[in-house]
Amino acid sequence: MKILYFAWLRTTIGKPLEEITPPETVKTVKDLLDWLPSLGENYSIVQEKSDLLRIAINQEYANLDQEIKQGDEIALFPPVTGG
Amino acid sequence: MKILYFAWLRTTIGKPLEEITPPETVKTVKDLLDWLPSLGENYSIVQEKSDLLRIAINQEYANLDQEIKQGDEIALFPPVTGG
Amino acid sequence: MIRVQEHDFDVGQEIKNLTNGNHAIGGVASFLGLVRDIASDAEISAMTLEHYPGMTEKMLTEIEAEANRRWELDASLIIHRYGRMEPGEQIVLVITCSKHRKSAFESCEFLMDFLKTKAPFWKLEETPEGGKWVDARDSDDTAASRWIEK
Amino acid sequence: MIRVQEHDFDVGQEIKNLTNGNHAIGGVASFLGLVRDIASDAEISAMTLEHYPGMTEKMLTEIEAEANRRWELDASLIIHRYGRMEPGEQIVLVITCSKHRKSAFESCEFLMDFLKTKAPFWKLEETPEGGKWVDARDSDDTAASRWIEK
Repeated sequence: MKILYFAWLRTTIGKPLEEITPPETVKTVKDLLDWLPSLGENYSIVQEKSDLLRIAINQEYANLDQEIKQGDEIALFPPVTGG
Repeated sequence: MKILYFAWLRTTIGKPLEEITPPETVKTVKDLLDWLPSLGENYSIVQEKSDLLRIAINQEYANLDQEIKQGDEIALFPPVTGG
Repeated sequence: MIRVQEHDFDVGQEIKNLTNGNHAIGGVASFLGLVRDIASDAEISAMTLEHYPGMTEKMLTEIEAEANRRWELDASLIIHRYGRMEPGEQIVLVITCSKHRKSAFESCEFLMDFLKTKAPFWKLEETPEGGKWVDARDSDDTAASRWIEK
Repeated sequence: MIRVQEHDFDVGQEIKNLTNGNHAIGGVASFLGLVRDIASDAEISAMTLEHYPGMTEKMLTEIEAEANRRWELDASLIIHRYGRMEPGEQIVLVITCSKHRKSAFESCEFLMDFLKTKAPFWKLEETPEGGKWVDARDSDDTAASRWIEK
């Protein structure tokens, strides 16, 4: 499963994207966010800044209870500030 | 007193502007509009189309009861349609 | 700034002139009016815009001053043409520059609404049946009325 | 039409391309966003716009389709740049063309409001204290919320 990070999530976690293989118990976006901090200290930001976290699955905005599956492109990023 | 006509008021009355000398009893815009038809048949349009008549005194919009005086520049025209 | 002119204008150049060097400007709203080839009930081959020289400039100056009183603008411009124009030609341009987009958008709409109801211009359309003076639209009065301060 | 690009654009030329030959268009509304040199609390020497390639195009396409569903538009265009830009540079351009000015204005504001809250762009400002990610503004959410269909 491919996961991408943008803006200060990218700089804090320290990479723009990676391949992850969460355990089978990770079924939803919320499960994924609970599991990510187990990958290392940098990842605790997804819990600390959960209010400012936006999620996309396959380039569409997603909710916490949305299901994720093998082959999905997941993206985590802060609220957008373009325009 | 100079009076200007625009759009279909100009084409109906047949001139873009003229000097007029209304009698002393003509004190307001309304008096002027009542008196104008005495100048000729073409001028009856200011009565017939009174709903569609806009008036300016010295290049500012004016009301029927506004006073007019010697040296004023009066203009009669239909509702504007620019832009 | 206001300009009443017979000749055409260059939208891109006008925006550049207005914003050039002012780095406080974050948003530029603009409206460009063009001659359409279809009126409510006839095909139009051209139109002639008559205006009231002197009063036109006076009204546009007043309208622009009012917009600058209501919104914090860094720059604004109104250009209105008169004379004969064919379909596709540019008639009017309003540009407003502000720190944020909300005031730029609002003041631009305000200027267009007031210009449509206050600036002394009259359109004579050339139709297959001959010249026809355009009637004022009630919707323009409605649009302008929403800006009346309560 | 939407374009996500690193290089600059020419507003006048884009308006011309969009309206060229279409004599049904009576009104062209546009919004141009520029880099300001002052943020809420610091002077800015430049900014870098990061984006999410793929999702950006997808979101802008969706937003534009939604505007065309809500308003009768003859043409529309969204251009958004990414990369490093200095104060005064052009960031974003939205143009909407319609028969009448009301739909042109409304759809242009709608596109900007939604782009501001949905398009995956993030601004990193270069300030005297170093790089600083710009916080999202509540006022942008408020602006976007007024378009929610009841």
